Amino acid sequence: MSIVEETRKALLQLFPEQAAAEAEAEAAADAEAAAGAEADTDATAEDTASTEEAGEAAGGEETAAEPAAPAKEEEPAEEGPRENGVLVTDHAARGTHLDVLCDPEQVVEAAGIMDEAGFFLEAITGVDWIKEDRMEVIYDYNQTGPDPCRVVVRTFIPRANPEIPTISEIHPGANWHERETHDFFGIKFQGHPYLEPLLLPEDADFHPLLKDFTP
Amino acid sequence: MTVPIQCRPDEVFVLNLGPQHPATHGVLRVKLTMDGEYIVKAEPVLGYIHRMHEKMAEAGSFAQFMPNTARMDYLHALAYNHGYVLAVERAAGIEVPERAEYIRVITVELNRLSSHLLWWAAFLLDLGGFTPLLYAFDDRERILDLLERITGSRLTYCYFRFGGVYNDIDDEFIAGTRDFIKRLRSRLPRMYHDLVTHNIILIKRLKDIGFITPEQCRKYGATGPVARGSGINYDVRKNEPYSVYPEFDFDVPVYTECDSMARYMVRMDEIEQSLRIIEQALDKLPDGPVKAKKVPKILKPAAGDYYAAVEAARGAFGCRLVCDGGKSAYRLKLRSPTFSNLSLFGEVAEGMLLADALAFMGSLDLVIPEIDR
Amino acid sequence: MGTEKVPSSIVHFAELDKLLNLCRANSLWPMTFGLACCAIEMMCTGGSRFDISRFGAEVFRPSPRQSDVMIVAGTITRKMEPGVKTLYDQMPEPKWVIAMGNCAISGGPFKFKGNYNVVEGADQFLPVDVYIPGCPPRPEALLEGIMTLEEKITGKRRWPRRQPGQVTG
Amino acid sequence: MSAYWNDVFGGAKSLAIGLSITAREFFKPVITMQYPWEVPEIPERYRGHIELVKNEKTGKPKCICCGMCMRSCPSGCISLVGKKPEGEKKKVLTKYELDFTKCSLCGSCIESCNFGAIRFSKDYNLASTRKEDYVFDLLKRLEEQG
Repeated sequence: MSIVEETRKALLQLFPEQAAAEAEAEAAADAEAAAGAEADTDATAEDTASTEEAGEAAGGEETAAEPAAPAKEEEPAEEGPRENGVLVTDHAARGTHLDVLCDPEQVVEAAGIMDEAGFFLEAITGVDWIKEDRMEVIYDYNQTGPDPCRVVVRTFIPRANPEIPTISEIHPGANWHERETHDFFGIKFQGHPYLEPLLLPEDADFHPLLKDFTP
Repeated sequence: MTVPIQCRPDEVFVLNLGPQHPATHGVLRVKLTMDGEYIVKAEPVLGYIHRMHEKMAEAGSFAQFMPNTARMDYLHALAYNHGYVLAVERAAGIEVPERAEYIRVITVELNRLSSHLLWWAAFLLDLGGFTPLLYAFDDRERILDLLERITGSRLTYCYFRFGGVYNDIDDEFIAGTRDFIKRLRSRLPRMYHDLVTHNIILIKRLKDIGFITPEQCRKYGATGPVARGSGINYDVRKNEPYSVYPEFDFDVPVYTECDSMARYMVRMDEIEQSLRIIEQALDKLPDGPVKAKKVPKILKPAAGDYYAAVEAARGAFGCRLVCDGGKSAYRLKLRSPTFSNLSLFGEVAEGMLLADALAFMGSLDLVIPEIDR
Repeated sequence: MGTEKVPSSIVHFAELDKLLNLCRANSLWPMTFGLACCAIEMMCTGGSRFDISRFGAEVFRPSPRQSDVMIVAGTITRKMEPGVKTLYDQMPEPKWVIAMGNCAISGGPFKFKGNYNVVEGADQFLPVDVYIPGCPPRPEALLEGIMTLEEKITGKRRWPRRQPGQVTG
Repeated sequence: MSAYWNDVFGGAKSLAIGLSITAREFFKPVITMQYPWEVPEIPERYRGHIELVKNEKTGKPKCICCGMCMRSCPSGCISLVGKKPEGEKKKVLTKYELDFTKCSLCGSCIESCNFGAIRFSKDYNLASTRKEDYVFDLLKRLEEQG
């Protein structure tokens, strides 16, 4: 099992509904495969691959396009609000392998899962979606194994009251990233040990990367 | 080497290192709580050269942000050019001609050499050796001459373009690069290693100083030579290949000693590997255009977010580009390697002697404008 | 802390002043004060190819108390501004300031509409004597700047003059 | 005790090697460029500030005042004015001002120009005591170049 698949399985702990749906679909597909093609035992590897794909399709998610597929094809956000869950993305087009959307409360759990899987935190980013009146917080995870696997965990918080639990206890490196994000967007990381301006002057009370910021 | 702190809490004092201090390589400030000569707590204070790059990305068009990328890590500017260009090309779906990719690799690796040479010079200056600076700058100037010939600037290159490079390389550049490779190859063992690497004073100052465990590297997200000096075999060029790096045969130097000497050795070995890459790239250099056809003047990538990472001289540099379908980036997050590398300084420096902590800081290879962005 | 006032003497010895200025102009000790990109070109100027010591200015001092000229090489941010000012105030009289690079002259490329953190030029709070434009300027430009400063101090130029962009001769 | 002597011998060896390298380098040719007497070799593509290019036939600048350079500049260094003289179809450049103190020498303006009307100059050694010297009137400069 590749690292992407392993990590996906681990992250599915966060989303019991998606996991259940997938397990169900997989079981159904397995049964079908068992009934259909008993003759050729060599093709099992291929079969499991196809069942996985079928499972994801049944889970209401899109699978990764072929690496050679045109770049701007799969963008589920276009069709409507995306539901929480794990999504396999095309690395050639997106630069990431797995894309997780979760509730703000779940980021700590997600960080724990990533930590156990041996990932490190690359960056934390905020995005100010002023039109939708919300903010996005993006966590980039990466690992140092021989095969690439980049995971992005994202969550949305209301713009009026941007609060999110800190993950700096799990990943100490997140301490500075969270301070920086607080500088730029005013996102309050609850439980952060020292949420003081990092890049801006000590007495700064403005958040320059907000879209409605004027100097 | 950690020494337990034995003094009473009221005997510690706060020492302010920087923002103007010769050892901090710029305007980094470190608030040190000291027990005599031993560091009890070290807290880096950043932001003295925060230049609003991320805000500027939102203000102008994609092409207008190009000069900024060279001014983050001015020592390895072309890698930052490359990272940004990769992210935008990924977003806009631009294919790059092969010759342009080769030219990118050649120039990026040359730039990496110049960056490592400058680090070498500045690091030894921190440790008290002035002569190496003069030797290293001699070689570095030759690289800058080559790059200036091609890109037109000596330091803050703005050479890459979406879908290619600004202009083609010429035969004189190729000949000059080959000469330079020969020269540096002969100078590396006889000058750099004999004079400095095997010098007993250097070994005594760096061995077992600044011990970073692999676990610490992972927890803080350290990459580049810092991680490779701690036994983590991670190099974006190998692990997540981009451009034409898979075409080349090169090794990733990894040392498991985890101390400052290991980081020093990683960088010295990387110089040799970069030379190898340049040599192979020059041999394989294909003919063809250096710019993709039909790159629109005004790019409007589809909404969504895109990530691209490159291996800069200091570690993995990543660009997270969030587009909303407009002419400029909706949000551009620049993941700079030394930001993460420096964040472990506080933990590692605890219990160190101040003089050793400065040697350790030098071995992290800090470029402050890249930390602050 | 303000700029210290040097009382002007009642009697001036013109020839002595000239001699003093000549000494000063040929031993300008700069302060090691690298802010950003231009600092690397400043290091190059101190390196073997350009060799700033031919002008008596190679003694980069880490302490402001020991230096005559402050080469502001790089972008000054709002957070750094008080620090730069303090350093300047600590320098003994007579003192000079060279603004090296576009950022130190006017904020350079960082002078844009949404600017919230960059001071638009060192001359906003320091008396700048010599401006060296470029992004970053070539080391020759810094040498030229030091010669210009010498000229300003002594009133005459000791070195041959090169026109901007003169490539032969 | 043996460690002590090892250090002493190691130190002596390092010293000897260092001195021999220094001695070897001592007899090599000097690499310092004597700047004010010698001028550097400025490469063809060197990026100084921009300047206007003359149309060899007419002796006038090639610029047609489209303003593309002005729009593509990331820092807004360029301001140009073109006027339409009476009875003529094309605009004539009357003022081309470059605020070099904001320029980052990225080359966007030159790339955006479809007429080859601007190029990089080779002014590598600018220094002055006045900041205003770097707001160039490029039209005047072109006239002075003759």
